[in-house]
Amino acid sequence: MSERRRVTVRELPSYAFGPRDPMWWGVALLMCIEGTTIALLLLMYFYTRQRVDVWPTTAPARDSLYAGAATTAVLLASIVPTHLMNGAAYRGDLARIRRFMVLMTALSLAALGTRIWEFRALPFRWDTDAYGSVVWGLLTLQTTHLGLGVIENLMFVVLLYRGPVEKKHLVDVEVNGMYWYFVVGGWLPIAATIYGEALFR
Amino acid sequence: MTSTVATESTPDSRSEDARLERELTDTWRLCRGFAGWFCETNHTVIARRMLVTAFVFFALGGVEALLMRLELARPDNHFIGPDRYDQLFTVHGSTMMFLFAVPVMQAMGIYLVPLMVGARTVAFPRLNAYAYYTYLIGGVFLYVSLFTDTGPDTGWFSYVPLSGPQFSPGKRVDVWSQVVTFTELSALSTAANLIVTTLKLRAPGMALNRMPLFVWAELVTSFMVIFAMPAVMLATMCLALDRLVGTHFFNSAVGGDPLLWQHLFWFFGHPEVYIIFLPALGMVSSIVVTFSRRPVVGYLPMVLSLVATAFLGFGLWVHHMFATGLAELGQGFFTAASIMIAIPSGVQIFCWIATLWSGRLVLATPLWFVFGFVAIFVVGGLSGVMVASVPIDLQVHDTFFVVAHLHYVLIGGAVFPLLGGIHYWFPKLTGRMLDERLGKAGFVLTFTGFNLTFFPMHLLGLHGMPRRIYTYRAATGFGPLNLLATVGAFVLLAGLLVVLTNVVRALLSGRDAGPDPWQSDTLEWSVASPPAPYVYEHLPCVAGRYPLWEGIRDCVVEGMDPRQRQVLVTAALDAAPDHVYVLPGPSIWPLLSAVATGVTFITMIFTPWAVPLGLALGTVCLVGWFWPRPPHEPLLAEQP
Amino acid sequence: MQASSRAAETLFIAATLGLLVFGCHRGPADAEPPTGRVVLIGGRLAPASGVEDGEWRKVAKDDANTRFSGLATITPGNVATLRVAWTFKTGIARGHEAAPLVVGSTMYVVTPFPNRVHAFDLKAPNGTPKWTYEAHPEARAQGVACCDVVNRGAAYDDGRVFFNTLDDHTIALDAATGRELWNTKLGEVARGETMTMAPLVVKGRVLVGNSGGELGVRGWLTALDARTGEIAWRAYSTGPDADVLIGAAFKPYYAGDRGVDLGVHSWPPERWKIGGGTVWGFVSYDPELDLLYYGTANPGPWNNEQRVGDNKWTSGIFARRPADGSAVWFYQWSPHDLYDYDGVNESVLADADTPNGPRKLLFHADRNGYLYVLDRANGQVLSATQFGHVTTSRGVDLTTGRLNYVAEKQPHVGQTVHDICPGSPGAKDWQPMAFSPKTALLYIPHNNLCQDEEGMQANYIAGTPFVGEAIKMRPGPGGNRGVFSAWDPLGAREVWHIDEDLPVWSGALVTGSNLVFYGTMDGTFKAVDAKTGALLWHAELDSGVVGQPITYRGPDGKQYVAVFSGVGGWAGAVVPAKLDVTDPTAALGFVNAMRDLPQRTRAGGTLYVFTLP
Amino acid sequence: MRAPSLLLLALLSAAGCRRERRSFSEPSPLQARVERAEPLPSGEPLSHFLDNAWAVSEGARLFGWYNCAGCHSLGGGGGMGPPLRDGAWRYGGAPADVHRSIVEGRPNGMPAFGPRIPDYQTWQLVAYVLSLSGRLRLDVEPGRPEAIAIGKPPVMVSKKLPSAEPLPEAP
Repeated sequence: MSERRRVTVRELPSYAFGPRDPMWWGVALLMCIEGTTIALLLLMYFYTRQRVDVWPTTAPARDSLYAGAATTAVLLASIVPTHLMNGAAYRGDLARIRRFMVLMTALSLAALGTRIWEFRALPFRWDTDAYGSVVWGLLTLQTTHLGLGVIENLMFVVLLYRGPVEKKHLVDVEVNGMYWYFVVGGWLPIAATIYGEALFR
Repeated sequence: MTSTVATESTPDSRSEDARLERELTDTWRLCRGFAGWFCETNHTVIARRMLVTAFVFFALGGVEALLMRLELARPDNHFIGPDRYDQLFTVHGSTMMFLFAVPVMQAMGIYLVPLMVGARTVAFPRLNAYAYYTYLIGGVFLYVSLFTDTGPDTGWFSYVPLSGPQFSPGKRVDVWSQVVTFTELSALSTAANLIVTTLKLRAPGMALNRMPLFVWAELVTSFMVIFAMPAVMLATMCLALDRLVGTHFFNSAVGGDPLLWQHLFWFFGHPEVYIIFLPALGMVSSIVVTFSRRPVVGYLPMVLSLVATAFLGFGLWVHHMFATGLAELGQGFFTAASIMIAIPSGVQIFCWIATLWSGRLVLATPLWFVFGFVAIFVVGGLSGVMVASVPIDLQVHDTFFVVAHLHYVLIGGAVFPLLGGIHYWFPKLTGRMLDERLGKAGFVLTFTGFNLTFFPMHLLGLHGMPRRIYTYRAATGFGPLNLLATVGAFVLLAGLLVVLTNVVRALLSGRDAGPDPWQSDTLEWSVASPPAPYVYEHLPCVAGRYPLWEGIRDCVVEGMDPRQRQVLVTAALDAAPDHVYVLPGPSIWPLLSAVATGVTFITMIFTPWAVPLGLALGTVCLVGWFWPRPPHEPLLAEQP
Repeated sequence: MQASSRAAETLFIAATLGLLVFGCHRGPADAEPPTGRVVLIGGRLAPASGVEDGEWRKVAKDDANTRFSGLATITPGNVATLRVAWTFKTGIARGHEAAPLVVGSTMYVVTPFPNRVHAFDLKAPNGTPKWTYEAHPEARAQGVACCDVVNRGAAYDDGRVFFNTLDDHTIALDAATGRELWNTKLGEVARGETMTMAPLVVKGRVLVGNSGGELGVRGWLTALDARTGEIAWRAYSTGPDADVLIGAAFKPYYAGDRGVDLGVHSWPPERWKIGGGTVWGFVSYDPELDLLYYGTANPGPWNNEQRVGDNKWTSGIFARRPADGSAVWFYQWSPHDLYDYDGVNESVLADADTPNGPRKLLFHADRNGYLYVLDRANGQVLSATQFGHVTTSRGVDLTTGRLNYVAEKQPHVGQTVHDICPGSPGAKDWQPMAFSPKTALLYIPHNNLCQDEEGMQANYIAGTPFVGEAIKMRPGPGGNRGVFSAWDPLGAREVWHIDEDLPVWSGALVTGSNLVFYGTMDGTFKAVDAKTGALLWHAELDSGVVGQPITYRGPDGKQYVAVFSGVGGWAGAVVPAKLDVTDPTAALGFVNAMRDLPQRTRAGGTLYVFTLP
Repeated sequence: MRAPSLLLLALLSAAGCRRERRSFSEPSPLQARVERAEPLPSGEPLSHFLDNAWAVSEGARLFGWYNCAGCHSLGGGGGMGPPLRDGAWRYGGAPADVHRSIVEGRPNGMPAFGPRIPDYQTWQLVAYVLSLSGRLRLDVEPGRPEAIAIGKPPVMVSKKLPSAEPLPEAP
């Protein structure tokens, strides 16, 4: 062996937030995939729309609008604890992380509840016509995202209280927060499309 | 950054290295025993399994093709019959596209990308294993259904309404749509894995502009997968819903549109061609550089061409739909885009020619396959320009001309480079050398057989022979050319058998290869053949595009703990060391999760109860997969 | 208001005109036909025939089809106390669409399949049965009746009761004893023919027609000798002129209806033989002009692409001589009918004094959504005004007489056309309207239905349906499926209307005291003010009402109102036939619009007779 | 890994294999027997139609083609004829009863189609008619048609194929 250049990494940290973290990239790519799916399904909505004379064929009833507004409100509200939780994660403040994670989980469960209300309030079924299919499709897709988020949140609640909480879990908490932003962000265009259409018809 | 770059003299570090090797071997040890077989997450092992699986499916697809050729060998032939023939061509197409071409290219990526960028493994080894098992389950499911007469029979793109609930009764198309969903899930997971591996696990110093072209190709391909595959997953989901719960996405009678299926399918389907083709271009670049013994001419144009192809690839799906009666303006736009894609392809071809021209050629078998690729691909490209023109497309749509064209593009554009790549990387994969004489004989036979099989199809198509017919009348005059094609198919088979013989012989008694038999330029040739589970004893750091030609061994990373499965995370652009990350070890959960996915998807065909079942299984798997197990890493200070 | 001098009547009409200009609920402003129409402002209307006798001898009361009775004992003032006098259960739980007849002191009713005839002695208390006649029709006829196994009533003439059975027999009974006098078989159940219409007797001829336009039946009107039951003549609605009884006397008003053998040439080869044009509506008769008027039903199959051409003489109206059946004129409401717009709806005959002199008019509310005013002497269309929501056509060209179809709404095989309004049952189906000469208004029970429709290949198999359209009906704009409206035919204006949730599938009745009676499918029988539409009285019956109300003076001098309850017919079949509401295309698509009906009413069959206490 | 998953999938799919067999225009081996309208013995030959998705979908096509849909409606909801998707059978809901109804006709207006329809098509029709009320296995039932009609009945009346009791005749 002769002369070697050496890159020493002994003192590097064992975790990092944001785009420095591979898991952040993984979830970002998942968001790309799911975001593309939402975008395509919305395109399907508008594609189908321009082929049908009367649209919506069965307008979502007033109840649907209330339910949709409730879901939107709950989801938007859940952004606040998520944001605060991320802040606590950067500082490594476990107590605050726990508190906000519980709050956020409660809100996500509430959103799941209003979502069930939404489904029940729809005055048409998925097999009524193409409009019904695409609206149910959009809602179901978002419910899948929502459900995945709820399961993750619940897992984190258990982990945070049961321990052992490792330092790298701070990053996982942050990435989970980012996914939750996506759940909320993905819902907004869907809500605007489904209910806005009925509202401003 | 806390890392320091220093040049210092090293004392005798032999014993130090031995201890390091011992500890690394211990930490990265492969699982043992029967159970260990199911837990393994090492990327070389998974990639090898994926390669073998893909080639098994290639062989099965080939057998189906031969059966079809036998059926068509002479007019009024009835030895397979319409029902089986429909299943054969559908399963053949689906196998080749979904179970062979995409997975095999990704397997090469999974195997080579970490090696090439100087990483110990991929970013998410468990996800990698999960992707493999999902793919395997999907593929096996397709073949079980074929052998039980439940094979899909509506063509590999399963146009509605033919594939819809009314005209495709039973479960055949459901099988198809679920198989596609399986393989897309696998492809998406692998693509995400490859992207993160490429962007975050590169050796220090390997900035983006120093990445090997093959890595670039896999990176671009993976991004295409991320944005293209959701379309087909959505499409097959909608098809499944239409068939199983009576939605109306594609039912024109109540507002749906069958053309929507074609839009969604080809929005994936056309990029799919490039998803198959771009990694092949990466392989060609690797081979051309190595056997020209010089840096590639036009690295930047090459990279830009890859990226441009990816973007353009999304803009021409409609040229598969010229016969559906679209607006004139749209036709013009997509014709222009289709012709434009010839530009980046042309740039790459000229760069290779320039590299070869100015290099010192070593005429090894891999290079022969590259020459074959160029010849065939040019023919395929020319017929592609022909069908990009609407009037010609309308004339030859759904004829054997299209069959000829797509096989020239796909076999010429992907299989020949792949075979070249296999010949090139075989020493790295196995530690053995392939026989050059057999290799060249294999090339000559496959090249001849391929052209004998598919060139006559151009003429058949121009004479009006439609695709997807199980027989034809003698009076059509299609007989002689079809017979020629069938003979050619057997010559092609002979060629592939020679390649297989070569592989088997090499595995049994091949010459020992050593780390770098070809005197190549990229990092994978700096490690043992086949690589150890931990791949690199010392992680490398690089200072140029051709590290092995530029003296890689002069720079190493130090300070990694060999007693943990540590990987070095670097910055996405300039690959500066950022942090050290501990990967989870082997686990049974990827397999269990894949089985849960499989059970859910397959049960879904038969009952909607699969949804709650899948939810329950999925939750269990998620918890099992991510639940932290000792030994724990540094704990957060304030614990309950 | 009561009948008085001519001056008062004129005054009232002027008042009504004023009312509609200023006070109508829903002016048909979008209904302006593109070409000018003849509006007989200031005209005076009188029914073409009829003198009040307190009886109800014909299903429509008179040959002019007015359903107007001059009886005025029950008034808007006392109608609120109307009570059930007696009821009679037929024991048949199918659609009861018939009108009872009252001749002297006897009431005659004919039931749906199995087509029993009951005679009630009105002098005895509470409708004591006098005799009952069992027709014993073939059971298999039920399977080819397109729209429930209904019968729309009997006819009386000269001591005889005439009626049709579902299995194509016309039967004459002795009115006093119920003895069968003759029984003539007129059609073949095996070919899909049935008979549901109420006969009309004119000058010793019993006029009957067949049903089965949904089964590729060739339609006809047949005249039978009232004494012997022998066929005097038969006029087909399709085929060569000799079959259609078109001869030298035939002078249609519009050029498009003139020519040789149009009943053959306006069809694809041989298609006229299975081309429909059945005759199952009400026949009118004008004794002064000596002309019969009746509509022909839809051409078959419904799928219009399988019968290129005008498909004469379907979906139109014939004027014929009762003596030999020879056609005098013809007008086609819906040439090359696209939507099962049968032309069979009744024609009300009335005369008008106009500034240009007296006109002999004919009012017809067609399924295609237009209310036509024709000159009944020559078949000229004087006006055609939308009375319901119409998307399938844009008015009638009064120079050629042709309906202007909307091309985008034309059904094609394998393609769904949305928002076809009115739907196949039309803006108004068979349910007959009434005309009061006192108010000069038509009282129209009608539908507000739209549909989505997809064409499919129809195959002809004798005795099975020959339709070729898949249909899903929906409520029209507003969500109400039915309307009851008062219409001024001369002003071509709606005067008032009542939105009904369900299609108004019963007939209408108007009396000399300006009361209008009609029933709804959920079983409510209503009396409204003829001038304002205000609801004055209603009764809940045991089943939905699809029958034709009548009124008569009993032997005791009191005024009675009688009507059948018994939901059914095309619109109501979902209840008695227990059709499956989860299949929107059931009952040719009608079920999709009537999913709630089984919850709203139940099957039954009861004759209700009401009177004041 | 491959062996157990193969086994699992083979098991799953083996159940479906017979249901997918398609015979493009073949005469039925049962033809001679049932042209005399004898009730079929239950068992294997019947399942050739009732357990075969292709046969059921052929039945759906024939249901429109032979004008069954004209009376019983495209979705089997009824119209001129009684509904077929409500699980109530006037003349018995066993396959042989339905077959007899088609071949011989029934007194209240069901024509006799025996002379018009080849026997194997009659059995395909029987299979489709039974599927309308959800009496066939889910995996052989036809999906929704490419039309404005709807496909599956909302209720599963009975999964098995008993010889359903004839209902008392309507008065």
